[in-house]
Parts: sequence; structure tokens; C-alpha cells
Amino acid sequence: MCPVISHVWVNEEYKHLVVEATPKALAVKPGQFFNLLCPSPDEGELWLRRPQSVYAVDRAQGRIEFLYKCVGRGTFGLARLQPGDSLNMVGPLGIGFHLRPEWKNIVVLGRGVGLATLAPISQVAGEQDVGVTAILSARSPQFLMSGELFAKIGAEIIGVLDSDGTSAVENVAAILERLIAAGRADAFFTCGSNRLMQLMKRIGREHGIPGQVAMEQVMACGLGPCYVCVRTFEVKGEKVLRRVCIEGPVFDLQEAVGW
Amino acid sequence: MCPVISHVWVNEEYKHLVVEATPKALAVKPGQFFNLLCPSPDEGELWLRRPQSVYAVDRAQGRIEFLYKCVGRGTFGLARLQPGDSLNMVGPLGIGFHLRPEWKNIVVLGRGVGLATLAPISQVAGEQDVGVTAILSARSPQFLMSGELFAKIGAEIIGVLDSDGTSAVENVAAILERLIAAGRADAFFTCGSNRLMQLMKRIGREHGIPGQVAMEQVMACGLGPCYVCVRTFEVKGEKVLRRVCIEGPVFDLQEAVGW
Amino acid sequence: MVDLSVRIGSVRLANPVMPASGAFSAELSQVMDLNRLGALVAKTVSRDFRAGNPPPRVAEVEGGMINSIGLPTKGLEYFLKVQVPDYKRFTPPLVASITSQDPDDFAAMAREVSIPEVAVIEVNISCPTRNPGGGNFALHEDHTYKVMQGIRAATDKPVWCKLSPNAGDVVAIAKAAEAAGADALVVANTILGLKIDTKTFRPAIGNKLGGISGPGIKPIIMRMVYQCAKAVKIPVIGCGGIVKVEDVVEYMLAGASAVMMGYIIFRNPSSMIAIIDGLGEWCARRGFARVADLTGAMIDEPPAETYAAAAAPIG
Amino acid sequence: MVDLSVRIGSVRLANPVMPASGAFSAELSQVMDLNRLGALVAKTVSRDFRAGNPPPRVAEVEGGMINSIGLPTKGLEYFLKVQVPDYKRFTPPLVASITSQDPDDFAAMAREVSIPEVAVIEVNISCPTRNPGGGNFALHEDHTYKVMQGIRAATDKPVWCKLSPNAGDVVAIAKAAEAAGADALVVANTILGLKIDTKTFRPAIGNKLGGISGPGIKPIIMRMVYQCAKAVKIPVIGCGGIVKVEDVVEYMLAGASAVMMGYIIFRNPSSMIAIIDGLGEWCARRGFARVADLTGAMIDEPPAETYAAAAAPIG
Ligand SMILES: Cc1cc2nc3c(=O)[nH]c(=O)nc-3n(C[C@H](O)[C@H](O)[C@H](O)COP(=O)(O)OP(=O)(O)OC[C@H]3O[C@@H](n4cnc5c(N)ncnc54)[C@H](O)[C@@H]3O)c2cc1C
Ligand SMILES: Cc1cc2nc3c(=O)[nH]c(=O)nc-3n(C[C@H](O)[C@H](O)[C@H](O)COP(=O)(O)OP(=O)(O)OC[C@H]3O[C@@H](n4cnc5c(N)ncnc54)[C@H](O)[C@@H]3O)c2cc1C
Ligand SMILES: Cc1cc2nc3c(=O)[nH]c(=O)nc-3n(C[C@H](O)[C@H](O)[C@H](O)COP(=O)(O)O)c2cc1C
Ligand SMILES: Cc1cc2nc3c(=O)[nH]c(=O)nc-3n(C[C@H](O)[C@H](O)[C@H](O)COP(=O)(O)O)c2cc1C
Ligand code: FES
Ligand code: FES
Repeated sequence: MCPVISHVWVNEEYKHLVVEATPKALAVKPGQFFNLLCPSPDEGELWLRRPQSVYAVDRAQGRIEFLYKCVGRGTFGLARLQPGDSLNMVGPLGIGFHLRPEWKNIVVLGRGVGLATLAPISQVAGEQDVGVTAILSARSPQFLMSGELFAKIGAEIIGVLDSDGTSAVENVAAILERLIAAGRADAFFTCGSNRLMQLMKRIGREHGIPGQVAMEQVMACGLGPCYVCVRTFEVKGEKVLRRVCIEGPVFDLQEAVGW
Repeated sequence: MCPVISHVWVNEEYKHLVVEATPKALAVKPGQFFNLLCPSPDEGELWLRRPQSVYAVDRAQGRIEFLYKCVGRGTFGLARLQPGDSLNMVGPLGIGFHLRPEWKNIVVLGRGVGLATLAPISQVAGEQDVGVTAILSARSPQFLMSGELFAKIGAEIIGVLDSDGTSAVENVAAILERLIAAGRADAFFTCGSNRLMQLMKRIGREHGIPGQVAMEQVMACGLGPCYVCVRTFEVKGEKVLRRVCIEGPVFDLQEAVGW
Repeated sequence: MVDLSVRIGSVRLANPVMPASGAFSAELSQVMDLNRLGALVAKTVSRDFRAGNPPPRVAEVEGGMINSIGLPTKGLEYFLKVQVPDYKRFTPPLVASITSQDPDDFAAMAREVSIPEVAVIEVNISCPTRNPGGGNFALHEDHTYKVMQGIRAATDKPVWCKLSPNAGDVVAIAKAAEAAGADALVVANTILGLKIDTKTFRPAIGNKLGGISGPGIKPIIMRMVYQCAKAVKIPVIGCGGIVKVEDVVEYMLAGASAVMMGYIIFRNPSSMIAIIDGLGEWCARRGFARVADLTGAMIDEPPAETYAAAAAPIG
Repeated sequence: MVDLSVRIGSVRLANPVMPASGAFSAELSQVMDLNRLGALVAKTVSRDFRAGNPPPRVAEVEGGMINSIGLPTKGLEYFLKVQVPDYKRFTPPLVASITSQDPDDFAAMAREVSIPEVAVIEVNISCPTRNPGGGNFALHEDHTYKVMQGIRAATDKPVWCKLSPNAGDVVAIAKAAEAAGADALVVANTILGLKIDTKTFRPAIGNKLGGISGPGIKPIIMRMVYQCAKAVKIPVIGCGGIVKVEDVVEYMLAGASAVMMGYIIFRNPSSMIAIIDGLGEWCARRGFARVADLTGAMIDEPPAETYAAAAAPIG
């Protein structure tokens, strides 16, 4: 049970949750997630846990942060937690992102809360003096969260928006091409948008740039046994099913088929 | 929804609840009850309401009081209500006690929380200058609740206890015979103990003294349709079933068969 | 203005919300305006007086409640002489619910309740604590067909056949009822269950086994309503665990033309009225001019992957 | 010290608490000490690779969850070569769960899994989304008898037959399984259900219909365990909606010799261990030296009226 330190709305749809965590939980790696027992938002019971990946870790203060979007009973229930309440979380779970020593510059491309999932790996990259370009896509400026978090780690930030059309695939494609030309893209990381994942996969394939994608699927156990959380992947021309909770949530971008 | 004014333990098993009530609720008559939607004491939901008769009414302040014993999920859930919370109650329900003009002195005989149910009729009797003798039976002194309440209304109080043996049927019988001899028993009222009800029924029959008993049964709707709350009665030698919620909870003592 | 009316064969209901038999009586006028209801559904009666089962008659279980009332009744004559006139103080169509353990008597009762004041006859062939041969005919298609055929021959009133969720092949029973001439199906009665008190080691209710009702059975009855509505041409009335507007919508999407509710009356006596109001608002909000258009409107395709992936927070 | 061990025919379990097939794998050693469990129950395997059903594969319903995984499997060979050795890192007896849509293949599979490492064969003849003729044999006594007889002839291992709660007459199925030589019955698999998303009008899960599990089905499965335990001489294993110690006790009072749990593993992965500990404490508190003494210990009498009248607060 992790005590809630703070819990605030960052805009009308997203909430930022900070909890005090155990050493075991603090060992969470970028891209890993916790399976949260959310309080019920209504009279009825809430029956299943909800997975949430970690947005930031503050080992000094022993805290873990989540950034999540309220979409249904679980997340609206979660949003009810008050500082002082405690949160029952199972984890850290799953296989996260990894960095290869030879990568000097990486590009993270996220949309919406997908940014939350990409923040920790960007931070680690920054700490290892790997250059990070963060392309942040959103409906409109107020959904461009965690810009400052990426800034803090010295990432170059490129915001693209639906509101001014800059988030269009062609434009993002051009940005990626430019980064590749400039030698600023040794590896790709993405989360939160199928459209952008397909784009990055295509460009990555064309230029032979390795990539990783964090995927999602409805879960039950979060631990491997139940096979609820499968997604389709293509390995050497052959379709295979993998469990997001234990074989992921981070997968090879070129093997991902998307949804 | 009635706001909770106060809610305190009167001993380790009984709790005293005071709520602010609507005019409709304040019209409750002695012996009537409310069907309460108790909060759940645990993770699971609580599915049925729980009936509780009214212990006291303060029309001046617009308040209704309950005195109840914690025996299971519903009452332990109810016990969680804090002042300021609000209570969802359906009622007033059922047929209560009645007083006939020719009755100058009545005897109320109650045990445990049965006293709660007898308090309002005793109060009304007091207000109408009807002499009230209240025989209060309990395990031990700390369960002799609402003595002061009966005192307030000028009732003569006779406490009988298991701890000193005075609650034995023979002793209570003797007390009743004495009251009858003294012309202090024009009518009997009882609640809360099958043993004492049988006793009062027998003595009432022998002396031709009219009596009323408040009965209980597990309920669902509390309003008449479901026939969950039946008890057996004997009317002119013939057994009949009656619904405690709408044909009671107060019944003719001589027709009651008990449990 | 949303049109909330629905047709169950020849019967028009002002709205699809009805009480379930056994959870309703005119006494509920204490807590709600009965004239708002789609129909008035009486407690099941049998020909002669029945005391019913020993108390306690209900207990709480996970997901709702278990009951074994045992169909207490003052008998058919009392129903016709006393209760029917009492119901006629109110305007919605009166649905009389009858049962018997003998097919011939069942048919005779159907004939006797076919009076002008009664708009519909609901036949309860699905009391969960009775046996297939006697009272719980809905466990077998042949029993169902036989008893329904007799009833059909005995009356011209619309006959609604209340099925049992304890049948293994509820679709076969539904087809048998339709073939025998039922005008509509009520899906369904309670599911047979058991609760044991771990303090006393005894069954929680007097009859030991009882029928389970309430939200916990909804996803099971939903499936049966869907299966039956696909298999028969007559209207299906959904009944099981409805406590809110979305539950009514869900049953109608699955193929129900109307619904009945019991448990929620115990939990919140006046909620049927709130649900009727809420159903109108829901239709208006979702752009449905007629609630009847919801019947069978489920889109019979898997959730688009993009939906499962709504989990992927598309900012 | 309470003796928590139980016997299921020739098999001795250190305690009556087992995971349910499909909710368990050796991967759970991440969160609990698997050596504490009464047995290890593997996910059902079929002979060849199966991808299973399209996601989403679960959704929440009143009382628990609905799932249609579709029995994905890497196949029998992978199970024997990779999974069995993996399970043998742990000490409790290994229960292999097999299924097939063809009786002969089913028997052949039973023969092939009859290796020393496998202590028990659970036969899953009750997958709720399959049809009676193929895979969901447990809907009919004749199908059940035929497939079980073939399996019995093919192996000397203890065979546990997992029944379906969707059968109309579960007692008849139980007797058929016993007659065909089953060593124990697992009661039961999931109950077929449907959930429709009222936002999208689509089924909530990819397969449309799915199996319901969790607390909401407990009172229904409790009744089936009670009926089956009365009707057969072989042990019955209760499975459905167990989330706490009292649920285990309740199933044993109804006649279960042991229990399995699935849903609660999803809700609280390590709770099986807590339940095992709590069961010992419960027995000690209630003065039971052997948990096995709880089996069938229900007092088959109505609650004494005095009990219903415990409501009458006897000071
Ligand atoms: C590994 C992983 C990491 C995630 N990280 C984040 C994050 O950092 N921030 C964030 O906002 N969201 C994240 N999600 C998504 C989050 O889990 C879902 O938004 C949440 O579970 C929805 O639950 P709900 O009850 O609010 O919505 P529901 O009403 O249950 O459903 C709304 C939508 O969410 C989907 N959903 C329901 N349950 C789950 C589940 N257990 N897993 C995935 N999808 C589900 C439903 O299919 C539906 O499309 C992550 C999901 C996964 C699998
Ligand atoms: C008309 C009436 C007036 C009552 N007045 C009072 C009162 O003033 N003070 C008081 O302490 N108690 C009163 N009771 C009893 C009270 O309703 C029960 O103690 C309470 O419902 C128990 O609920 P529970 O969930 O705590 O216990 P449970 O765990 O549900 O059951 C404990 C015992 O209470 C019985 N019980 C459960 N539900 C009901 C129910 N709905 N009605 C009656 N018995 C039930 C059970 O059969 C069991 O014997 C009254 C009952 C009735 C019918
Ligand atoms: C206390 C009680 C009494 C019932 N009596 C009857 C009855 O007399 N006739 C009948 O057809 N169904 C009867 N039922 C079943 C209900 O009509 C309904 O089919 C069932 O409760 C499922 O609906 P629900 O979940 O909304 O309660 C009864 C149910 C309950 C809970
Ligand atoms: C996700 C999931 C997968 C399941 N897979 C299987 C399976 O492969 N084989 C089987 O016999 N039962 C399977 N079941 C049924 C369970 O074993 C169990 O019978 C059922 O869930 C009831 O128990 P519970 O309420 O404790 O979950 C599965 C259940 C769930 C929820
Ligand atoms: S959620 Fe159970 S295997 Fe992934
Ligand atoms: S509780 Fe329903 S009739 Fe009395």
C-alpha cells in the first residue's frame, strides 16, 4: 500500500499522481508498469486492476509518479484518491525500454499520455548524455504535457498540434527525415498513437533505424498466466501473439503490427 | 436523505443515531419503522435495506432517533455513519402501537433493544397522563438503556437483570401479577424477547388484559409486495401468516404465536 | 420529445419499464405514481391458498439476493374479487401472473383470469424451487409445449411465458413456447442458488435452495435474452438485475422489447420512475426519437481494435 | 496445529486451496510462494497451437468479469517439453488440464500427458464458448459419458472432470462422469454471458459471448456443488467466485473436498496464500482439528426461527 503524496489535474482530462513507494517499486525501469487497484467511482465494485506505466521516479525522495487520462470507471475511480489515502499497486511489471551504448542520439515520438510512458527513458538517456529529441503530439497546447519535464533533461522539444495542423503525418514524417539527415536519430521510441507508430515503423524500416514501441491492451492478471492482454506481432513474415503484460509492454517497433 | 446529527455508542453493542428528518418522516407514530439503506462495512456491496424502529422523535428540533444493536453487516455498516453523512431512509412504515381512551395505566415490558421500540408509545402515554410502568429487562446494568428516557416521561421503572437473576420469568410474572392487582395494568405492550412475550400473553389471557407486541422478521421490500417478512399468527384457532412490514410490526398480543 | 412507447404484440405499453412479478403490488402506490409504469404486473397466484415457505425467506448474496418465498397466495378467487378491482384504480395495463403444478388446472386458471380487467396473462412456469414435472415446466421443451398449448387453447388474451434461466437449452424452450402460441417471452425468472451461513452451518434461508436475483445475474440473463430474441419472432421481455437506465438500454440492444425489474424495487422503491425519466433523457441525448428503435440494435461486430485501444490515450 | 491436508481420491493435497486452470502459471512465482499451494493447475492445452480469440478478451460485469480467451495454447508438445519441466521446479502435485473437440483425440491426449511428472489430469469438457458436440461435452450426459469413458480407458492417472454450469441438469452430467470413471469432479467452469457496451452498442469482448467468473456466480455454483456432492460418491472440487476464507468454508460445508480459484488471482495475486493461512486460523478458532471435517458439514435444517429472530435483539 503506497501513500498518496499529491494528486492534481494537469488539464480537464489528465491527472498527475505522486505516491510514496517501496524500494521494490522504486526499482521500476523505464517503460515498466504497475497494476493498480483503483477505488470504485460509483456504488458498484471495481473488479479488475488497471495498468499504468510510470511517468517519473524520484529515488531521492522515494516517490513514483503517474500521469493518466480519465477514460472510464477505473481511471475515474483512481482520480478520487486524496493525498493521505493509500494505493494498492502490483509491480513493477513487464519489460521496459532499453538503450544500446552505441546510440548517441535518440528520437522519442509520443502523443497524449503516451508521453508519460516515454518520459523515464528520455530521462535515463539524458543522464547518460545521449541526445534526446522529443516530438510531442497533442490535440492542442493544453494537452502538450510534460514539456518542462523533457526540457529539464535537456531534450530538444518539438511540439506538433492538431490545432495548427503541424501534427499531420506528412509534417511529422518530414521532421523525422530531417533528424535522420542530421544524424540525430540512432534509435526510435514511440507510444500512444497507432498512426505515429506506423509512421515511425515505416521510416525506421526505410533507414534501418532500430525502434521500440510501448503498447497497451486490456489486462486481467498483469502477470502472464491469463493470456488476456495479447497483441499481434509479425516475426519473419509470420504472425505471432504476445502478451503485453509480460512479453511487453515494450516491443520491437518493426515487429509490431499495431491496431 | 437525512443528515446525521450525532451517532454514539451507548455500550459495546448498541449505538444511538440521531438524524435530521423531513416533515413526512417526523409524522412517524410509535412502533412504526424506517427501512434504512446502510453503508457497506466491507469491500462488497450491501444489497438490502435494514428495518429499524424509531426510538424517539424530537419534533421541535425536527429530529428522529434510532437505538440499534450491531449484529451483522447491515448494522455494522450503519455504525460507520459519521455526523454530517446522510442516511437514505424509506418510511415511516407499518402499523404502530395504539392507545385506547379507557386505558388509564399501561405496562411496557421490553428487553434489550426492544426497549427502543417501546419508548415512543410510553412517551405518548405519558403526555396523555396515562400511567406507565416500564419493566426493563437486560443481561446486566450496562444494557439497561434508556432508563432515563423512561424516567423523563414519569414512568415507574422496574429494572430486571440476568446478572442478579431478577429477570427470571417467575419474578417478572410476579411483578406483572402485582401490577394487575394494584389496577396498574389496563393494557400490555412488549417487544424484544420471545420468552417475555409468551409470559405477557399468558398472563394477559388469564386476566383478560389487552396487549400489543412489536415483532420482527427479515425483510426485503418493507412495503407489502414481496411477502418476505411473514410470521405466523393464530386467529380464532386458525393459523394465518401476516406481513410484519405492513400488517405489523405491531400485532395483537393474543394472536401472536412468537418464534 | 422521445416516444417511449413499445408494443408487445397486440399490447401497447406507454414505456418499456414494468415491475417484475412478486416484487410489486398496489401497495407500492405509497412510494410512487403507479400510473407512470409501462404495466402493472401482479404477484403470481395459484388456484388455492398457499402459505409459502418458512422464514427467513431472503438473504443477501454476492451480486444480490437469494429468496424462497414459496409462492404464497390467497388464491385465484381472492385475486379476482379483491386484488383486480384494487389494481383497476390505476391506468396501466394489468398483467396477471398465474401458476399451477398441473397443466389442465393451469389452462383452467388461464380461462378464469381472462376477464376484461386483465390485459395480459403471464404464465409462471419457472418457479426455481419446483420440479420439472410440476410448476417448473420451463426446464423441458416438451413440458413447456404441453402446458402452453393448453393455456393457448383456453384463452384469447395475450399470453406471456416466463422462462427459467435454469434450463440448459433456453433457446429450445423459447421455441417450444412460441410454437405453442405464446405471444411473448419473459426472460427470465431467478437462478437457483444456495447460501450457507458459515457461523451456524445452516442454509441462510428456510427453504435451503432459493432463487437468485439482482445485478449479479444480469450478464447471464442478458445472454439468454440475446439468444432467445435471435431464435424467436415473438417479443422478448428482459428481466434480471436491472438497476439503472443503462441496464434497460443494454437489454434492449440485446433484443428485448421491454423489461421488468424486481430487486431494485427493494433497494430503492421509487427507482422505476427515475429509470423511466432517465431512459427518455438517454434517448434524447443519443438521438433516438423512439425507444423501440433500441430493440436488437446491438452492432454484432467485435469492438473495433481502436476501441480496445482507447486504452491507448489518444491525447 | 490444524491439519489442512485433504484427499482427492488417491491424491493427497497439503491444503484444499488450488488455482483454477487459466488463471495460473509458474510465472506467478513472481508474487507468491507456489510451494504453499495445494496443487499446481496448468492452463488447458489442446494438441495443436491455437491463437485464441480477438481482444479485448475480458471486461468487467456486475459480480466479476466476462472473458473469452478462446483457449490459446502453444500445443501439447510445448506443454510436455517446456512447461512441465518448468512446473517441476515446485513441489505441489501438478494438475495438467487438457481439452479437445474430438473424443478420440481427447483420449489420445490423456495418454500422452500420463507422464510421471503429471499427478492428475483435469479434463476441460466445459469451455462455455464451444458447442455440445465439440469441446463443451459437459452440456449433455451422453457426450460426457462417451468422452470420459475414452479418457478413462487411456490412462491410469487420476482424472478430474471439469463440469459446466451451463448444463440444465448438472447432476445427470455428474453421474455420467462418475459412471464413466472420473476420480473427481470440478464444479465448475464459467457461466456463459453477454455484455454490451452502451456507448458503442458493440459486445464488450471480442468473442461477443464469454464466460462469467467472480463472486457473482458463487451462490449458483455453490448450489451445483451441493447437488453434485449429494449425487455422487467421488470427491467434488468447488470452483467459482472464491475470494475469502469464508468462501472456502462455505463450499466445503456444501460438500466440496477442495477448491479452486481464478478471479481473485487477478484482483489480488498473492491472496491464495493469505486464504490458506486464514483457513488454518479459522479452523483453529472454530475448533476443527482437520479442515477435511468441514466437507459436507452443512446442517441440513432451516435456520432455527430463533435465528431469524436474532433480529429481535435479545439484549
Ligand atoms: C502497460 C500499460 C500502460 C499504460 N499506461 C498508461 C498511462 O501511463 N497513462 C494512461 O492514461 N493510461 C495508461 N494505460 C491505459 C490504461 O490502463 C487504461 O486507460 C485504463 O485501464 C482504462 O480503464 P478504465 O476503467 O478507466 O476504462 P474502461 O471503461 O475500463 O475502458 C476504457 C477503455 O480502456 C480500455 N481498458 C480497460 N481496461 C484496460 C486495461 N486493464 N488495460 C488497458 N486498457 C484497458 C478499454 O478497453 C476501453 O477501451 C496503460 C495501459 C497498459 C496496458
Ligand atoms: C420492524 C422492525 C424493527 C426493528 N427495530 C430495530 C431496532 O429498533 N433496533 C435494532 O437493533 N434492531 C431492530 N430490528 C432488527 C434489525 O432490523 C436487524 O437487527 C438488522 O436488520 C440486522 O441486519 P444485519 O445486516 O446487521 O444482520 P445480518 O447479518 O443481516 O443478520 C443478523 C440477524 O439479523 C436478521 N436480519 C437480517 N436482515 C433483517 C431484516 N431486514 N429485518 C429483520 N431481521 C433481519 C438475520 O436474519 C440475522 O438473524 C428491527 C427489525 C424489524 C423488522
Ligand atoms: C422476493 C421475490 C419474489 C418473487 N416472486 C415471483 C413470483 O411470484 N412470480 C414470478 O414469476 N417471479 C417472481 N420472482 C422473480 C422476479 O419476478 C424476477 O424474475 C427476478 O427477481 C429477476 O429480476 P430482478 O433481478 O430484477 O429481481 C420473485 C423474485 C423475488 C426476489
Ligand atoms: C481468463 C480466464 C481464463 C480461463 N481459462 C480456463 C482454462 O483454460 N481452462 C479451464 O478449465 N477453465 C478456465 N477458466 C475458468 C476458471 O478455471 C474457473 O473455472 C472460473 O473462472 C470460475 O472460478 P473463479 O470465479 O474463481 O474465477 C478461465 C477463467 C478465466 C477468468
Ligand atoms: S494480463 Fe494476464 S497474461 Fe497479460
Ligand atoms: S418485506 Fe416485503 S412484504 Fe414485508
